[in-house]
Amino acid sequence: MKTTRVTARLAGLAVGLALGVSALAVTRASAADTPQKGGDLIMLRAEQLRTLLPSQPTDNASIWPIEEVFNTLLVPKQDGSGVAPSLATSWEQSKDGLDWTFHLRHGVKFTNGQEMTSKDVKFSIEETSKPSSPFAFINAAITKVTTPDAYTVVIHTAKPFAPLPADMAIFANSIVPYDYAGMTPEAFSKKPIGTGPFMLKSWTPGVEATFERNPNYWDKGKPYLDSITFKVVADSNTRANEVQGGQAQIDEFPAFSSITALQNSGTAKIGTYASSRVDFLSINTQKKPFDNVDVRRAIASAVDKNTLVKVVLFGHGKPAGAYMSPSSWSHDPSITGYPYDLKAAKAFLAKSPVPDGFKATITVASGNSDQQTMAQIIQASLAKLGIKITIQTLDPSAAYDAKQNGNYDMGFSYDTTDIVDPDEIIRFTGSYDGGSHGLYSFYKNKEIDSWIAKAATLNDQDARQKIYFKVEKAWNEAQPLVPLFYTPELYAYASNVHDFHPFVTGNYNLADVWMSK
Amino acid sequence: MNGAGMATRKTDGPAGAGGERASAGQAPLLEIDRLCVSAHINGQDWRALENITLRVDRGETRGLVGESGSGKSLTLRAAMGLLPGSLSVTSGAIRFKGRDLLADGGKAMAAVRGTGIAMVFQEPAVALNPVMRVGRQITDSVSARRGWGRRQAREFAVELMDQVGIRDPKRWVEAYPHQLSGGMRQRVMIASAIACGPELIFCDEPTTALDVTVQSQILKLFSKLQADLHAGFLYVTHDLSVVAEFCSSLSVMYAGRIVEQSDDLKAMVQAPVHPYTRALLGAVPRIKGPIQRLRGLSSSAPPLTERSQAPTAPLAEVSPGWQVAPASPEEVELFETGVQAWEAQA
Amino acid sequence: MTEVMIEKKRAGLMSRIGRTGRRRGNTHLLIGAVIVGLIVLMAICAPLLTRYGPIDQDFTATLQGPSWTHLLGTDNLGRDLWSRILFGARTDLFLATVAVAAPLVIGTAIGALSGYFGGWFDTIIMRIADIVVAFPFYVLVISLVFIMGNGVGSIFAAISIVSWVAYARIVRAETMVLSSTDFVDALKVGGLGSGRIVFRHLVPNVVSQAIVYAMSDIVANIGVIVTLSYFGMGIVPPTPDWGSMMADGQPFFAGGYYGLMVVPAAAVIVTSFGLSLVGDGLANVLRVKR
Amino acid sequence: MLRFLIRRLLLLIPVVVGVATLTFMLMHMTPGDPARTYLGDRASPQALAALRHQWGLDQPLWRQYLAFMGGLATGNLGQSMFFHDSIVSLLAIRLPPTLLLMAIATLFSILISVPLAVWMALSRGGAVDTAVRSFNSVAQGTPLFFTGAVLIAVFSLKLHWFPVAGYGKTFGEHVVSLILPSIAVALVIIPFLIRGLRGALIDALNSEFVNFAKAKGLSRRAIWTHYALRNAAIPGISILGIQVGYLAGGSLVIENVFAIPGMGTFLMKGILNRDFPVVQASALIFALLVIFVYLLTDIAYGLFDPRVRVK
Repeated sequence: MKTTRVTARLAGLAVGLALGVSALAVTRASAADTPQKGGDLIMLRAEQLRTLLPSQPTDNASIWPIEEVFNTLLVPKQDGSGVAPSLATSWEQSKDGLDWTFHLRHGVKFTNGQEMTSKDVKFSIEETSKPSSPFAFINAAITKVTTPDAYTVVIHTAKPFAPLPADMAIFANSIVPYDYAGMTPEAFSKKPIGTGPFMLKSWTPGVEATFERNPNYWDKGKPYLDSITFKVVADSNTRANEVQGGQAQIDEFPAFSSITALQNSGTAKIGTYASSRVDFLSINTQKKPFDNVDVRRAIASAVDKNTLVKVVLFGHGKPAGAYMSPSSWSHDPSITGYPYDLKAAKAFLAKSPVPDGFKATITVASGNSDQQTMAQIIQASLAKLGIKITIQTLDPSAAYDAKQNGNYDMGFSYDTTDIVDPDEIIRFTGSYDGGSHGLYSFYKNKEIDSWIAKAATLNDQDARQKIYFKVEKAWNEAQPLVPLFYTPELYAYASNVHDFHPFVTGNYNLADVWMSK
Repeated sequence: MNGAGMATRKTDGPAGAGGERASAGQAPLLEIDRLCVSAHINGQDWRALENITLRVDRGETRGLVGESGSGKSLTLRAAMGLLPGSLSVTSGAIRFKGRDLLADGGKAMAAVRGTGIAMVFQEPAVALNPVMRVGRQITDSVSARRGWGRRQAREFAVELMDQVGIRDPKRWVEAYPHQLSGGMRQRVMIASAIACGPELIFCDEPTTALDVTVQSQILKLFSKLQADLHAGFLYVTHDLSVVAEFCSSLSVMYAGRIVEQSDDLKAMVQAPVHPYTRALLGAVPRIKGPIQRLRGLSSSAPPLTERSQAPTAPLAEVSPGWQVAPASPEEVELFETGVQAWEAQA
Repeated sequence: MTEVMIEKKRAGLMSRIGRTGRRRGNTHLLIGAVIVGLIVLMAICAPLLTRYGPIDQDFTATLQGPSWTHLLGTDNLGRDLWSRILFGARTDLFLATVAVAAPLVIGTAIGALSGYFGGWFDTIIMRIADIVVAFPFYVLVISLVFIMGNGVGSIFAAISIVSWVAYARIVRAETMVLSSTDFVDALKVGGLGSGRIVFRHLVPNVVSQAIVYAMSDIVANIGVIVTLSYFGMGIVPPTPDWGSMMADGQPFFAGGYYGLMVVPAAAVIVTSFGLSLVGDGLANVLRVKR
Repeated sequence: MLRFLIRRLLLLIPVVVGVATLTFMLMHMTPGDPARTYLGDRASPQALAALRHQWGLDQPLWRQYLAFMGGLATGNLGQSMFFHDSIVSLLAIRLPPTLLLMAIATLFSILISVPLAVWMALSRGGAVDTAVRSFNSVAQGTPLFFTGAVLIAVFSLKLHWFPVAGYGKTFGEHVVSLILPSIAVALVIIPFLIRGLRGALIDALNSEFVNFAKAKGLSRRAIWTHYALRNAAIPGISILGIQVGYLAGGSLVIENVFAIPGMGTFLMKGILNRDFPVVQASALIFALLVIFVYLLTDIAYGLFDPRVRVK
């Protein structure tokens, strides 16, 4: 999910069925070890937990703890290929495709003892659909939610809407007690009542938050851990040291440079997991000369993606071609983007209105050493084309503001998905009015926008895939964004942590995690 | 107040200007014997004091005069072991009641300070600890030595302050040095010096920093103490009128040496032998007696680093207790003609 | 007041016999001057001392340790650390020194005037000084970085806005001491205008203390530049500067690549060592209490 | 004494108003919209508008300023945008670590500087004197986060004497976790303090009143404690005051490196998130901290130096 991070997080290789990926071992405890109960897991992160009200946050630092306190009707499969039952045991779509019916699990209790029924589900979905909630767009297709009986919920959509089940697995549609069990949303966000594996024990804003095991969690026997604590540690060195020193178990955000040291430290291990993340060099197509496609193609041909992977990611990544991540079925493997070829770049530039180059800036977030490094590499190679780049460093929120309002030339951005269905990202990254104006490229293409809208209405995945491939080819031609590389989710964790497998959408599922003594 | 009789010690000899010479058998109160001090500047040793020899007996007040830079203050500081880091005693002895203070690495010196020898400094403004109440500064040494409590020490301080002429001492005993006038500060210092009942008191130009009226009051105080304590005084000054009024014997110093000294001040003043002494005494305006042309000295002593390092002849005995350094022709010419040269300019 | 003058006279008196302090002060000045001189020299003829440009990237040789081809090794972009230190010296020393000049001049002037005139002028100046000192430096710097864009300009402005206060305070104290002496009264009686008195007579007497402080201020400025780079508000890449080299190297420290941070840190330490020796030596020569 | 205190507190008001106004102005001038930063790209315009209204950002600037200053006067520092908590309760969490850090660092500085300065004054020009002086020059130039990184690498990772970072739960853990950061911070203060104390001690030892004390036959120990140290304390206190004042601002780096939830990181987060109430409150707290330290210094100055007290 797009976040403002002080230091950018670039993870290793994505496990993608279609790509036959390189041999980065996925470390996993041998199946023979049986999970043991007990243990307090401490997780380090760069950003602080802001709120525990599911309909409020947009930042990962708040989303992931919410996913441990609440449940959703469905959950994404671990490899991102679809959704699985959670609070809803089964679901089906009506013949005319306009109604989705969900059958709820029986005997699920909230932490205040109240039983979870369809009334709570209706309230939760309607709460997130309110315009004031930042994730209202996810439920935009929903017209009405009805509760025929205590354990059945029917969701009506204006047009057939294939991604609905995936949307029911998103944290924003977590199930909260009806009317927040009588509390105000503000109070509820500080003392949440959910059905999830953990309950809030103590929370020092901006410092740390501790969640203890929910004794009567509906998935009997889980969670194994006694408690989990999320601690804020801004400095990446300090996080690496704490995990190495045994003071914490998981570093959510290890710097690439510390990977080799952590791996041979003996006390910590590096886990790489499938991720939907794709990093781009956004180009502001509104401004001259970037409105010209040849200029953009010249820039794309002058970006040496292999060097970026080697120098910035220390090899933990793969150069990007298509806009969609290999972890999604909408990824078109045949697209490989513009190869690094300065002669071709010069040729493109010759055809453009500025054949002998021009001046431009790359906007970078301060404190983000990876962005600084990439900017300097691109600066050096563009200089060979006569394109003189100055690096403009702004603090994260100012850099973000500049990209939002389009007063920048080029900048770095990335995007991850929150649902397994590609619809969310494609609309967000590709279409003009998808929230980030085509990931800040302000690239308008009516044709692409219409394809995206049409694909959302089809039920057949192959048909949708054909359309998405057409969309990606169009983007590749126009290059409003230069895709840089695909990176896996990367975590450093202590060797006594087992079965820690974050999903493609980022959910931790700490209910399955256990610690050996 | 037990044993506080210090202030009015019994004297074992008649007080008097001339002072009675100690009999040969008993060691003198203070005997400085051929004391040499040198300064280490930029890697070289320069002689600051050369063969200083003088004696002070109980009840005697010896004046030590000379221009600034003649080494008179230095002699006092050497005798008290207060030489700054760059200066050191190279030879000679300082015997207090027969015991050489330099011999055993400063232990004797430490034992003697305060109870044996006391010292009053020139500038009361900087010689008192600015952050300590005056009462406490007067008695901190003696009360530590005699294990007195705060209250007892305070009473003794008030008594001493009264004795040195500070009006309403109760009001000032808790005051800080900067709250007192120059004269009062000097009296505090004197009170502090005599607190431990010393037998010998060094005075390093104690009145120079004060204005004339206060100066005479302090001198009266010294005379009173001289009578009461029957202590020996070594009084450094460049003010010859003070010498005349207060001292019984005199030593004259020039360029780090004693050029002339006598146990009988009057005799020496009437007929000084050494040309420098004559020039020095001649430079004093007489109020009484016939009007004489003022005689001045053209040049003061050369700075330390320009003095010749050749050893000078020892003092010769003019008469018992009266020694004079033989003056070289150049010195005679310098001190005699110096006067004409000055007149010619005027 | 007279106490101080007597103390000086007495010190004068004793000093005729010479104090050891002055000679040792010179050796401090000498060693310091040699170190700083050497660094300045290396910075000036940097191109002669190295084959590589400070921003030449070589991706075949990233994160190498010290070797004959790269004396101090290379950074994550394969740039030669030895050349970046040399050219970095130019940026940092120039900025740190220039960023002392303005506050020294402004601070001394304000300090002298407020020390001499006192009254409401002095109170206002001192209240402004309180606000400037109390104000968290980083809020100021970050805002300046936005208004003027980051890089040398905003750093220079930020440092100048804050550090004139120290000079003003030092000079004000010394001026107040002097302006109550007969020496200043004599000037007034002599009919001189207050402007001439302050700037022609008072300032030369009090400026030595400020100059000595300036030495340690240069050291402090280098520290500020380094810290600003740590928070990403320092010199604009790719211009080499010790601060950003250290900030870029910091994430690699836990990764075992110590050189990236240790090399620039050593450069900063050695330069500060030289500068503070010069400061000490200067203090002795100018006979100023540090 | 009371009159002196009241006068100083009254002088406080213009400074507080000055700092508050300056922070308000600077924060509102810098680009970056807190609502957008908080809600991210996905937020709909209505969501942004709702949040801006909730935070009162849609009001004209001068009214926001009046509201802020009004709140200041009544002690209501408002709500943090990002932490969903009242500033006062947040400060209750964030202020103690910084105060404790400053206290321990000041204690370390005194415990290390005084004996060293005495030893150096005694053995003037000797090996110890030169060694510590060169150490001072080096320590003064060493950047804080480099010292921090080295201290962690040696004492936490290799020797396991101290936790790598963090602040712990109980008071005991607080103190233990603050020892390394305090040493790092103390290393900035010590050079200045030692140089000041050493100079003052040497001046005192060469002074006339120490000569007079020796002449009175006072013991060496009495001379050192009541004459030399008492007088050297005066410049010592003013140097300590100034350095601890800088420390208040400088704790930012160390809190970041050692992950201490103090005012430094709180202010920095506030700035990065454009959380105006947090920035304005923290800036004020820092200002008050610095002024409080200067006030303490002046009071201590008065205690030690009677000449000042009388004024």
